[in-house]
Amino acid sequence: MEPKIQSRIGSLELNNPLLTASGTYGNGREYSNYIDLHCWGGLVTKGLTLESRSGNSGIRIVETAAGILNSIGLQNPGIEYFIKEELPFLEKLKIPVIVNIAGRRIRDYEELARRLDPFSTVSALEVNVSCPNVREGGLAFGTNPGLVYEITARLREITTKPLIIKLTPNVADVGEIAIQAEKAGADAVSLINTLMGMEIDVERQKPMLGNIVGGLSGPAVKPVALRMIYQVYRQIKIPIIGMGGITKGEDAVAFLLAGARAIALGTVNFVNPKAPLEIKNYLLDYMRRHNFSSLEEMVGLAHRERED
Amino acid sequence: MEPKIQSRIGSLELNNPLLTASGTYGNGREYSNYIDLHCWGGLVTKGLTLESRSGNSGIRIVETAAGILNSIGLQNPGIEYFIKEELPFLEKLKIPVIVNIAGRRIRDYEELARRLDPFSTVSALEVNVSCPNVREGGLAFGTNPGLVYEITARLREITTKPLIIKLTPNVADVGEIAIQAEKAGADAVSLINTLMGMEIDVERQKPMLGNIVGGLSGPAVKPVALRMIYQVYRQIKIPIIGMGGITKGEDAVAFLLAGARAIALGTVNFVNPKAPLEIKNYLLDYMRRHNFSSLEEMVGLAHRERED
Amino acid sequence: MLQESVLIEKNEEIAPGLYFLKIRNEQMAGEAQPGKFIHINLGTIYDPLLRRPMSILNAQGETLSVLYQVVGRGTRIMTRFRPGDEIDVLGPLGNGFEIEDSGQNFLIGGGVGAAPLVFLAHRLPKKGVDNKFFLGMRERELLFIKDFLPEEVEFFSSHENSPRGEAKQVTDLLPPHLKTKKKTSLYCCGPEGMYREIAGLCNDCSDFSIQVSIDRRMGCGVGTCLGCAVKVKKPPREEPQIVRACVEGPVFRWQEVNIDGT
Amino acid sequence: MLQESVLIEKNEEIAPGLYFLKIRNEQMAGEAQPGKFIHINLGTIYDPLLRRPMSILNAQGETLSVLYQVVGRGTRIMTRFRPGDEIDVLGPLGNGFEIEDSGQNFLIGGGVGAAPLVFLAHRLPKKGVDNKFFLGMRERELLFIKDFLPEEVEFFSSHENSPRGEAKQVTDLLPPHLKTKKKTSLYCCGPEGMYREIAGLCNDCSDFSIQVSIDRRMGCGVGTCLGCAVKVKKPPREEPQIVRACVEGPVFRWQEVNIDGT
Ligand SMILES: Cc1cc2nc3c(=O)[nH]c(=O)nc-3n(C[C@H](O)[C@H](O)[C@H](O)COP(=O)(O)OP(=O)(O)OC[C@H]3O[C@@H](n4cnc5c(N)ncnc54)[C@H](O)[C@@H]3O)c2cc1C
Ligand SMILES: Cc1cc2nc3c(=O)[nH]c(=O)nc-3n(C[C@H](O)[C@H](O)[C@H](O)COP(=O)(O)OP(=O)(O)OC[C@H]3O[C@@H](n4cnc5c(N)ncnc54)[C@H](O)[C@@H]3O)c2cc1C
Ligand SMILES: Cc1cc2nc3c(=O)[nH]c(=O)nc-3n(C[C@H](O)[C@H](O)[C@H](O)COP(=O)(O)O)c2cc1C
Ligand SMILES: Cc1cc2nc3c(=O)[nH]c(=O)nc-3n(C[C@H](O)[C@H](O)[C@H](O)COP(=O)(O)O)c2cc1C
Ligand code: FES
Ligand code: FES
Repeated sequence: MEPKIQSRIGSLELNNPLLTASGTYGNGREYSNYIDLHCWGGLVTKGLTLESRSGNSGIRIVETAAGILNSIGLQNPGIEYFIKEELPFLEKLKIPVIVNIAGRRIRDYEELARRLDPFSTVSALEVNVSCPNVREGGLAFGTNPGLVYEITARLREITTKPLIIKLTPNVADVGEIAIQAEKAGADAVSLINTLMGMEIDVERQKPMLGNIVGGLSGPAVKPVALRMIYQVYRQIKIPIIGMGGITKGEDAVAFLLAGARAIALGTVNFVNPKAPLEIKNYLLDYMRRHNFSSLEEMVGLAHRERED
Repeated sequence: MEPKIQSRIGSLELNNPLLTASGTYGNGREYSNYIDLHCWGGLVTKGLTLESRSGNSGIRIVETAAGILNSIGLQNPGIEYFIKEELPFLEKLKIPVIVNIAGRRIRDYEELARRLDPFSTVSALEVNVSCPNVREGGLAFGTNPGLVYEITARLREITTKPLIIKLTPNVADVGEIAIQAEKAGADAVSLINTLMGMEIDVERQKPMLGNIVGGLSGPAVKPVALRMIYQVYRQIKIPIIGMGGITKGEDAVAFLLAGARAIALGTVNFVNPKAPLEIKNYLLDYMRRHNFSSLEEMVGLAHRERED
Repeated sequence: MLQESVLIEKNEEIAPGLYFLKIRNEQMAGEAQPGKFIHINLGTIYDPLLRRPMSILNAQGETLSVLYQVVGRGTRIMTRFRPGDEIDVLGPLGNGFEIEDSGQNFLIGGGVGAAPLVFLAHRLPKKGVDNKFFLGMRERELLFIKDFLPEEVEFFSSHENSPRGEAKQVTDLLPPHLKTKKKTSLYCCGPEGMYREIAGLCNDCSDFSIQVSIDRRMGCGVGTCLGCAVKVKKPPREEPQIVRACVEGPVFRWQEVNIDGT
Repeated sequence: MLQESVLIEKNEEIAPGLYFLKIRNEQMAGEAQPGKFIHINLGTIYDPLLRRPMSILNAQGETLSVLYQVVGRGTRIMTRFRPGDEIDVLGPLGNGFEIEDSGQNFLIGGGVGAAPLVFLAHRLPKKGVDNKFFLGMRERELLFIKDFLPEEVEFFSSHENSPRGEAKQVTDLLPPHLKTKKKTSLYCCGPEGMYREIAGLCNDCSDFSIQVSIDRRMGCGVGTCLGCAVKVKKPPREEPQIVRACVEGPVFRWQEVNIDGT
C-alpha cells in the first residue's frame, strides 16, 4: 500500500507535506510552465505588505559557504495588486495557498488579515514577525515574546483561517516565543526564517549587500533549523512547519523526525527546481523501506527514548 | 616598509592578530612538532574547568554543510593538572597564552581566576560564558546580560590580567551583552562561540551526536560572525577578537575590516594546519597592496561612510 | 525554459583563462536566442551553491555553446567539466535582444561580455544592412572572438595597451561610424560605464536605438528570488519601477535603465 | 607527522566501489607503519570540509597506498583524483600496531577495514613464525586483498553468503586455529562487535594478546579536537580515562577498551 503523506496544519489539509518557502517561489507562476505545481502540498506566497515596496538597492544576493545572504527588502506589489492580479491566478491552481504577510506595526498585520479574510483562495495566513519593528526600536517583533503574543491574539480575532506564526531564529530561546504564539491561538508555527548575517568585499572594503546585513539561508543553516524544531517540538502542541536548508530527501525526513509536520523548500528552488519531485519520491521510498504507513508515524520520532 | 601587524588587547601585546580559537588547538603541543608556533600572535587554550571532565559520550563531531557540529562537552583535565603539566610547556614557548575558563556557577569562574592569577605565563583570561548555567535553568550565562555583567565584575576584582569575555551568538542582541561586559570592566570581547545546532541520522532515526545538540562552527557560520562583529563594533569601545569560520586570508581581512582587532582560527586548524602561515602572508600582502602601514588603519574600515 | 541534464561535447581552454563550453540539447538549442542565457549547476551539491549564469555564444542544431572566463570558485570548477559528463542546465532564460529593422547594426562589446553579440551577429539580417562588430579588449587573446563571427560582419577592435594614437577603448572606435544618416541600432554588452559613454557619443543622433545587457548577480534566474533587481522607467509611467534582470532583462533599452538621464 | 602536497600516482577502481590510491612522498612513506593512517584533504575548500582518514595499505620506498571504499560524499570526491594531481595529506598519524614476539600472528579483518593488516603482514617477522590472515567479506570482490599479501602468509576467508556449512563470518574460521600452545598475537580490524566475538572465542586462552583498531569519526586527526574519544581502562589505574583514537590509538589492547568486561 502506498504510504499516506497527507498532512494537516490546523484545519488546512495538505496532500503532501511540501510547501514553498515564502519569498523563494514568487507566487508559483514562474515555475508553472515546466513543473506541475500540484507536486506541492501548498504554496506559500512572497511576503506581502499593505503598500507596494521596491525593496533594497545595491547587491541583494550574495553567495556564502553552502548558503546565500539575501536582502531583498520585502519587494512586493502591495495587497491591492495582489488581490487583483495574483489571487485569480492562484485560485485557478486549486492548491492550498498560504499568504505570507508582513508589516511594521501591529495594525499593518491586522489590516492585511482583514482584507485577505474574505478570499477563500487564501487557505491560511503565515505571519512573518521577523521584520524590524520601528515602535520597539528596530529589533524584530519576533524577538519579543510579548509582541508575538499580541500580534497573534489580535489576528486570531480577525480571522478564522489557520494562523501560522513564522519565527525568527535570531533569538536565544525560540521555544519561549513559540509558546506565546500557541497561547495566543496560533494554529502552527513556521521555523526558521533566515539568520542575520553579512559579507564584506575586502577589495572595496565595504559590505557586499546594499543593505549591509541580510538573511542567511541554504544548507549552511540546516543544523540550526533542525535544532530549533527539535527543541520547540517538546514545548508546544500545535504543528511546526520546518524549513531552513532543506535540499534533499534525507533533509526532509530529518525535519519530520525532529518534529515538523510540514516542511518548506526555499533556497533549493534556486538551485534545483526539481527538488520537490525528488524529495517526494525519496520520502515515499523511505516510508516504504521503514514500513511507515502515514506521515503521522514519523513526525517527532527522533525524540523516542534512545535505546543505545 | 613591512606593514606592522602588531595588535593589542588591553595591556596584552600581540606580535600579530592571529590567535588559536579555544578548543581547536589543544595547548599547542600537538602542532608544535611541525609548525613554528611563533607564527601565532597568541595561543588560546582549551576550555578549562575546576575539576577534570571526561566530556560527552557518543559521536562528538559531525560534518555539516561547510561546517561541523561538535559536542566535546568541555573535556579537560581540570585546573590542577593544567597548572602542573601544561603551564610549564606553555611557559617555555614565550608566546602570549590566553587561558579559556568555564564553569557552572559564578564561583567556579572566580576560583579559576584566583588560581591562575599568580602565573605570569597566563597572559590573559578568556571567559567562556556559553556553558549551560544550572542555577538559571539551563540557559547559558551568556544569554543573560545581567549575569554577564556580574561574572565580569567579579572577575575584574580578582585579576588584573586582561579579561576577555567570550560571547555566544545564540542571542537576539549580542550588542546588549557586549555592552554589559564592557561596563563591568572587560578588556575585550571574543565573538563568536558556536551556534547551537543538531543533525539527525535518518536511518537510525536518532540525533547524530551523543549529546543531541552541538555547536556549529566553520565557514557556514562566517556570515553570522561577521554580522555580529560589525554590529558590536558600533556599540563598544573595547577591542573585539573575531572568529567564526575563518579559513583564508580574505576572511581574516573581512573580520578586521568589520571591526575585529585580533582574530582566532578554529575549525580551519583541523582542515589545514598551515592556515595561520597562509593567512599571515595574505594579510601582509593585502596591506602592501592597499598601502596600510599598520593594522590600526584597517580595523573597522568597512564602517566608513559609503560613497557609492 | 527547461531544466535538463545535458551532455558536454567540449570544454576547452581557447585562450588563457577563457573556456569554450559546448553542450548538447536540441530543445534548448532551439529556444536559444541572442542575449538569452543559461544557468549552470556546478554539480557541487552544497558549495558553491548557486548556479552560474552564462550568455549563449551560439546555438546550432542540437548544440549550444558559451564562452566563459575563469574569475572565481565557480568558473574554476567549470573548467573541470569533461566531454561526456552531464551537467544540469536551466534555460534559455531572459528576454534576449530585439533585432530591429535598421540600415546599420552596431554590435559593441567589452571583453568576454561580447559573447551574446557573437550569437546576435549570426542572426542579423544579412542583405542590405551594414553589420559592424566593435570589440574592446583588455587581453589581446580575445581576438579569437573574430573567428566566431560570420564573414559579412565588419570587425573592429580596440586594446587597452594599444600604442598612443590607436584605439584603447571600444568607444574610441565609434565616432567615425556614428556620422551616418542610416537608421542605426546599437546592441551593447559590457560594463554600465561603457553604455554611458556610448550613449554620450550618440547624443546628437537621438533616433539611434540602444539596447544594453545588464549584469546582475543571479539567484534563481527565473524571476522568483528578486535578487537581480533593475530600476527602470518605462514611459508613459512616471514612477520608476523595479524589474528583474533575469526575466524582463537582461536586455533593456538604455533610456529605460538610465533613469538619472546622465 | 607531515602536512604535504603529494603527487598521486594511481587512483584505480579495483573492484566495484573500491579504489586503490597510491601517492608519492618519501618521508611519509618512510614514517608509515601498520595501523597508522593518513588524513586526506578533499581539496573542496568549504564543503565537504573535513579531511578523510584512511589506513595505510602499504608503503614502499617513496610511495604509500590506501584502499578505500566509496560510502559517501567525500569518498565519491576522492574517486575523481587523477594521477598527476597533487593532494594535501597529513600523516602518518596514530600509533600503529605493536609487533610482538610470538609464535603465531593472526591477522583478522572484516571487509575493507582489513587494509592495515595487509601492511602489517609485510612487516611481521617471517622466520619461525606462523602468520595467518583471516578475512571476512560481505562482497566477494574483496578477495583481491589476497594478492596484496606476502606469500608466506596463510590466507583464509569467510563470506556472508556462503553456503550452509561454510564460514559466513570471519569468526567462524577461527576456532580450529585457536587450539594451540604457541604464544599467539591477534591483530584485528573491523567492527567492535567482531572484536567482542573474537575475544569470546579466546576466552580460555587468556595469554593471547589482542590488539584492535578502533574506528572513530575524526576531526583534526592530530589530537586537538577531542572528537575521537575512546574510553579505556589501563591498569593499574582504577578509573577509566578518555583518550584519543587519533593519537593514543587507533590501535588498543582489547582488554583496555572493553571496559564493561563483556
Ligand atoms: C546574464 C549574465 C550573463 C553572463 N554571461 C557570461 C558569459 O557569457 N561569460 C562569462 O565569462 N561570464 C558571464 N557572466 C558572468 C558570470 O556569471 C560570472 O563571471 C560567474 O558567475 C562568476 O562565478 P565564479 O564562481 O567564478 O565567481 P565568484 O566571484 O566566486 O562568484 C560568487 C557569486 O557571485 C556571482 N557573480 C560573480 N561575478 C559575477 C558577474 N560578473 N555577474 C553576475 N554574477 C556574478 C556568481 O554567480 C556567484 O553567485 C554573465 C552574468 C550574467 C548575469
Ligand atoms: C583511523 C581510520 C582509518 C580508516 N581507514 C579506512 C580505509 O583504509 N579504507 C576505507 O575505505 N575507510 C577507512 N576509514 C573510514 C573512512 O574514513 C570513511 O569511510 C570515510 O571518511 C567516509 O567519508 P565519506 O565522505 O565518503 O562519507 P560520509 O558519510 O559522507 O562522511 C561524513 C563524515 O563522517 C565521517 N565518517 C563516515 N564514515 C566513517 C567511518 N566509518 N569512520 C570514520 N569516520 C567516518 C567522514 O570522515 C566525514 O567526516 C577509516 C576511518 C578511520 C577513523
Ligand atoms: C530570497 C529570499 C526571500 C525571502 N523572502 C521571505 C519573505 O518574504 N517572507 C518570509 O517570511 N520569509 C522569506 N524568506 C525566508 C524563507 O522563506 C525561509 O524561511 C528561509 O530562506 C530558510 O529556508 P531555506 O534555507 O530553505 O531557504 C526568504 C528567503 C530568501 C532566500
Ligand atoms: C571542537 C571544538 C571545541 C571547542 N571548544 C571550545 C572551548 O572549550 N571553549 C570555547 O570558548 N570555545 C570552544 N570552541 C569554539 C571555538 O573556539 C570558536 O569560537 C568557534 O569554533 C568558531 O570559530 P571557527 O568557526 O573558526 O571554529 C570549540 C570549537 C570546536 C570546533
Ligand atoms: S535571479 Fe532570481 S529573480 Fe532574477
Ligand atoms: S580527531 Fe581530533 S583529537 Fe582525534
